[in-house]
Amino acid sequence: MRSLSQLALQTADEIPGFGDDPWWLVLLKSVAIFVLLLLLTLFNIVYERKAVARMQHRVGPNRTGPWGTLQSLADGMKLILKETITPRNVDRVVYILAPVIAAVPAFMIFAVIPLGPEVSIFGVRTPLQLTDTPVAVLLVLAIASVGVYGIVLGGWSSGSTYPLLGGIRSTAQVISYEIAMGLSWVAVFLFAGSMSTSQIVDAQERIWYAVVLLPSFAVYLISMVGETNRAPFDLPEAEGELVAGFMTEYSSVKYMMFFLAEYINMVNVSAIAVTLFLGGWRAPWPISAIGDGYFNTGWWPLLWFLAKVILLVFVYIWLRGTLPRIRYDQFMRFGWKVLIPVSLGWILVVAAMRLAFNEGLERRDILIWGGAFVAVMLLVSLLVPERKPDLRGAAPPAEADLTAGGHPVPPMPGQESVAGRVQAAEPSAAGEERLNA
Amino acid sequence: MFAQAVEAAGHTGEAVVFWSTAPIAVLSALGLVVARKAVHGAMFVAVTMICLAILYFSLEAPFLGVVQIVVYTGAIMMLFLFVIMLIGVDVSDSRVETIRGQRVAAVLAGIGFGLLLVAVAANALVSEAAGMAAAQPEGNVAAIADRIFSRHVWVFEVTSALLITAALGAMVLTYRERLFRRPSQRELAVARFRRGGTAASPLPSPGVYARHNAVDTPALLPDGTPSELSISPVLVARGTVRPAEQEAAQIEQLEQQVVELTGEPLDESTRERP
Amino acid sequence: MSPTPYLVLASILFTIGGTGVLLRRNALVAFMSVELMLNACNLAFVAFARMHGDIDGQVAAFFVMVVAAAEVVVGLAIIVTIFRTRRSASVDDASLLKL
Amino acid sequence: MTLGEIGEQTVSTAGGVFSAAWLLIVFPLIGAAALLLGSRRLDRAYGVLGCMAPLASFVVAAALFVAMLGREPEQRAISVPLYDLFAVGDYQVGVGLLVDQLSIAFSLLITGVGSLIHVYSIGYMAHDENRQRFFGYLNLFVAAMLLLVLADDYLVLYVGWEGVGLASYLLIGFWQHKDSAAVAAKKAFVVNRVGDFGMSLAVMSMVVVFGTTAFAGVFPAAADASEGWLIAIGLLLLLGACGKSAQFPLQSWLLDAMEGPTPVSALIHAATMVTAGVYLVVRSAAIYAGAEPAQTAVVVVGTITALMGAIIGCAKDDIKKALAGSTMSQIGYMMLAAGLGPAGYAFAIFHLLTHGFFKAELFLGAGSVMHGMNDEVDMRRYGGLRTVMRTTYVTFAAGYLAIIGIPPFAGFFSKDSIIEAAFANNFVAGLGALVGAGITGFYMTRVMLMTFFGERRWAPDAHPHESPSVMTVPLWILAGLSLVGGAALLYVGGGIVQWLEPVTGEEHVELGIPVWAMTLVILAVVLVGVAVAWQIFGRQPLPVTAPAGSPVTVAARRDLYGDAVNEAVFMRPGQYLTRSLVYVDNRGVDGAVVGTASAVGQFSSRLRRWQTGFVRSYALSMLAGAAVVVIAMLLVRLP
Repeated sequence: MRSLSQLALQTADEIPGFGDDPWWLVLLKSVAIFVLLLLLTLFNIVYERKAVARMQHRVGPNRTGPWGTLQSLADGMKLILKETITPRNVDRVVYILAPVIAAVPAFMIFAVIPLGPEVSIFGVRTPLQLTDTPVAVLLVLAIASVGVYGIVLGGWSSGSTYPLLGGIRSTAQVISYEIAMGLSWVAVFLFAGSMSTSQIVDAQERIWYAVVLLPSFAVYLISMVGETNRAPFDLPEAEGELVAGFMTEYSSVKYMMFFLAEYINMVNVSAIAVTLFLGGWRAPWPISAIGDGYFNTGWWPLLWFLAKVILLVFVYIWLRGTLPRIRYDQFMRFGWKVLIPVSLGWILVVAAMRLAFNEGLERRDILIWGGAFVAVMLLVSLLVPERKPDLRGAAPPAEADLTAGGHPVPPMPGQESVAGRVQAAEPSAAGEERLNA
Repeated sequence: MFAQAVEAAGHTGEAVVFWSTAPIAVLSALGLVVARKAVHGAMFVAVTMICLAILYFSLEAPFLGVVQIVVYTGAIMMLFLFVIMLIGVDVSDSRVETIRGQRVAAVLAGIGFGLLLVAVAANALVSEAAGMAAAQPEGNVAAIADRIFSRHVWVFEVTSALLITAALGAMVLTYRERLFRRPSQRELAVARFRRGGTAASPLPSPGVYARHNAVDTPALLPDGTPSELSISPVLVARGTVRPAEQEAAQIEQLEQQVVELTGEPLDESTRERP
Repeated sequence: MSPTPYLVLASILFTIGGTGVLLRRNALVAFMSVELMLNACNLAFVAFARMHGDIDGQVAAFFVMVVAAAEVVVGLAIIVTIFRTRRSASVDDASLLKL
Repeated sequence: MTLGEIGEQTVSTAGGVFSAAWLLIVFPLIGAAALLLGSRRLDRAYGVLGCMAPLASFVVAAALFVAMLGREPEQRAISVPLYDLFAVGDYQVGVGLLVDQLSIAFSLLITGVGSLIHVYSIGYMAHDENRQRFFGYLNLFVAAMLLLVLADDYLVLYVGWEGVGLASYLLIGFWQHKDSAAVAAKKAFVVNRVGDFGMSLAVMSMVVVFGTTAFAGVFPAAADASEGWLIAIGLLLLLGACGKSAQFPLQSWLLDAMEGPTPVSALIHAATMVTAGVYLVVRSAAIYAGAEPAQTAVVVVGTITALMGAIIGCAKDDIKKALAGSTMSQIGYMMLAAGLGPAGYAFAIFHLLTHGFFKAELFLGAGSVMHGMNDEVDMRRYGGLRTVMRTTYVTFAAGYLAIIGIPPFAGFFSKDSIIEAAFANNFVAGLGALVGAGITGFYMTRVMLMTFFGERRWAPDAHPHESPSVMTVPLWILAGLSLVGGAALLYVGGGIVQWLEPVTGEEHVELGIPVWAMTLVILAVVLVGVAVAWQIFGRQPLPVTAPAGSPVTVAARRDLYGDAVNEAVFMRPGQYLTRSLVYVDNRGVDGAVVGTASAVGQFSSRLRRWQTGFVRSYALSMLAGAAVVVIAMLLVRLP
């Protein structure tokens, strides 16, 4: 007897070692992942509050449980028990569906994350991973893109201005940063020669991709923060501008599910970062050398994996405690005009390197030729004369009244708009009138 | 024996998947046609597409299945939602048909055409599926990549050119020329402080009376007059501002009700007189 | 499993999409119906691919997706532009080109 | 290798320096391209750039001439094939050059005199802001003219023929801001079209009759062709020649063409282009040999024009128009001579060359006078200039003596020869030529006296002065040529008659009286003309405004009613014709067309109802169409 999802996949080509689990093991793994994620969420909330408090020279929660560790549990209980408020002009079905859509995919992503190598569970040898496919990483992308629907629909169905704005922002944000994210993965695919998570982890046995593909890793780190709507990119729920963004009209359990989704997504993208760039469940270097890789076998890797994930979560907290929120247009500009072009250029370089390796070029030769190319480009750039605008004798641009007698027309070349200059000096004439009124 | 069992299991599995997803796909497709709101329609389409993705998996095309979700559900439908939200959330279609006879003709033509197609598809002499095993010995992804980058590489390049052209076209279409230079944040800040007065601080928030979310109600100043500054000028222009006096009157009414019910006069110190 | 059910499903979806185009005045909904039709075609492609044991069907579906993406980008831009100038997203309102 | 025969000699292929003959045309072409297409910055070097091309061509022509001298007289015709233009069936056109005695003489004249005029123009056009364009046009003209005379095929010749027409048009209208110049250019263009029409018909006829337009093919075949065709072709060629050379009845444009800058008048409308007609007739000697009536027509046209031009020249107060009349007259002489057949061809060319010298000299002198007199052209405003413009006076006088035919100046030899040949051939023609010579003496003396002698009738703001040396040096050279050119051409190395003999053939006709007696008669007639002029214009002061004059004078002032005749004979009937055609077009043709169109329109406005403008209706029809396709496919598949 096989589970339904595996039935769907069974005719497709498979990753060796997967798809042979007995049904009870699949069930066991699923439940374990679910519990793990819930626990991680509880932990992360306290972790974040404590860490941010330390950064701000406070103590943080310290009443509930030993050192306040049960604070998040108490908060969760409180949220569940709170009154459910449903505003009058919401789109009821979508309003209720949205948090579910947000939360469910968040749990699904962990299905393809390898938590460890093969272990023995009740006498059955099985990898510490629910399932894997040749397109596992793309599957992650697919599931994540479904999760966004929760945010967008939640924003729309609330029937209110701020949530809608939050929803729109989130749409644009996710679409934009998904591109950079996907591009940062391409380099990994090129090196690993696979899109299966377990095989990518295997391919990092010698060296982590975070080292080899540092630019990709950097792009991924940035875009993963954008993907999860976390500070400094938490624009869909920017408190200062949109109250609470798409969550403004939500309360009680539904609010909690959004909250849950956000924290699980944080863990998800961190886990992906660990899998794709930080060697997955492999022990970091000095430890991995001990005992001929003893710490890379058995249940040990689970420890390394969780440690790495929690480290990345700390990066999230750190960013939140350090950086102010970025302005929306700056955020979009950064994504489209910096991250994506950089990723594209870097993929070109990676592809060229891969090709060179495949063609059998020596690493030394590549370095020499690459260095020579860069040096030549630098020298050539010295030859190009620096162009300085010659301002001497240049007539000041003629001023033109753009709105004279009706429709505004754009200034001709060489003209400068009077209104534009006034605008620059007095940015908001209308606002001022409003103030004087 | 074992192979046959696997085969049979595969078939039943596929049939289960098909017969559980296909009705959902059809129903949500119908949902698109009948949905009143465009957002609902978009959601229905997204469901259909996810169903199709699952069917692709069972048709031994996992790459296409994932791409279906990423591209259609994740990008294209998201773009649709984005545009729907941009150009009017409340736009729900009126159901009155304006073209005479269009609805009847369309339904008739649709049913007729559909029956025809189904008849063709059902009666076509279709052989048993050959399966993809022979076509993708090194896996689905490798097979597709091999085909795209060898036999169809020209098509691939052309479609990439098409994509770039489309992106440029969309930018050109939606581009709005800026008549004036946009004031920078710094200039705005400088101008605000130079103007002096209360402008340096943020504008006051709208009035909140714990009765509704009330961006449309002006805040009351200590002397009881409503503050125009607390209301977005957009709302003023639309004429959807709730007058402050009315609020104040209602509050007084409430107070009186409270006094009548409880029989105790309100504590003067807690009262905010308008 | 025989490809016939898939083909029938594709036919039904295609027809529903076509009817949607005919019935709905909202340009966006009509557009989504077109996407539905494209998807139905893709399903047929993939089903045929497995029927013949040839990957070309999947490649064709892949290209259809790419072209659909390009089409959506331009189409939505046009809808947005029309909406900006005419405050309407109804396809019936764009009937001024006739004499 | 022989390529056929032209005239009485065989043609050999190019070799040595001759294979570079195409450089002759290419140099001015490059110059024109550089000046016309190049940037305005070239304007600084306009003189050098403009003069380099014709000078280079002159060097090439001189080299070719020297090389030709080194060959046997029967071996001097050299064909320089360049490339095959096109081939349609049996009809082939190759672009090639024919370098023989005739074309080399022309080339030397064009490039030599052309160079001098280019140099002169440096000074004359120094203050014109469009001088770069001017020199570009001049170079273009030189290139086209050289192509005309060097072509070895009537079709290629026609290209040059149209090219010089274009250059002439552009240069006449060079000062297009002046209405008169624009109109004159247009007139020259239109009148030339009439001539060109004849020319093109002639070329087409050749294709029909001979199957080729190459000289090497046409000339040998002409001997065997039917006389009717030859007469037709000869007359058509004559029509072309009349247009280009301003011969009766297509003479009217030349007088107006004086609106162009004076160097243009000197180069194009005196020395070179207007003689193209003469060249054409001489070159087509083989055709005229078999077409007696056509030859007679040439003589008639030449005689009439010689007299008409002379009479018109007598009445004009505009110095350039007087000289233009003279040009008409002198070209009439050439045509007359060319019409005499082999007996006159060499003399026609001889006179053409000497005329090129002294008429260029006269025009340039006139230009020099105008240059000193604020562009005043009215001779009644001149007078007494011989003291202030000595160089111009002396050189002009040389040209004057040459044109009226005083020995030993150039015109004496050439004109004498023509008149003698004319008398020997036909008494009437001879008499006309003789009378013409007398009138020439009259009007040239008039020009001379009115300009350089008598009291000063200058305009108040006129300050005549001598021109700069860049203008006077060409004047001196041309004056020298006017002095010695005739004798040199006639006697040095056997003379031009012998030189041209292989091309034109030779025929000696005996005059009834001794040659010296004829010469004396001619001289006497000329001197009578001079004396009459002296009597009228030298003895008494001239009124500044022209007197009314006799009917003959009035007629002459009006170009002998050439324009009126043109209008009555050609323009009015033409107008009636076009009007009736317009009527037919409007009512008949358009009626049918419009009727059809409106029928279609009505039909389509019915069809238009299908066009609702609703996308969804269209989509519905598309779905219906798709259904039809499915049904059709089902039906086809059914057994």
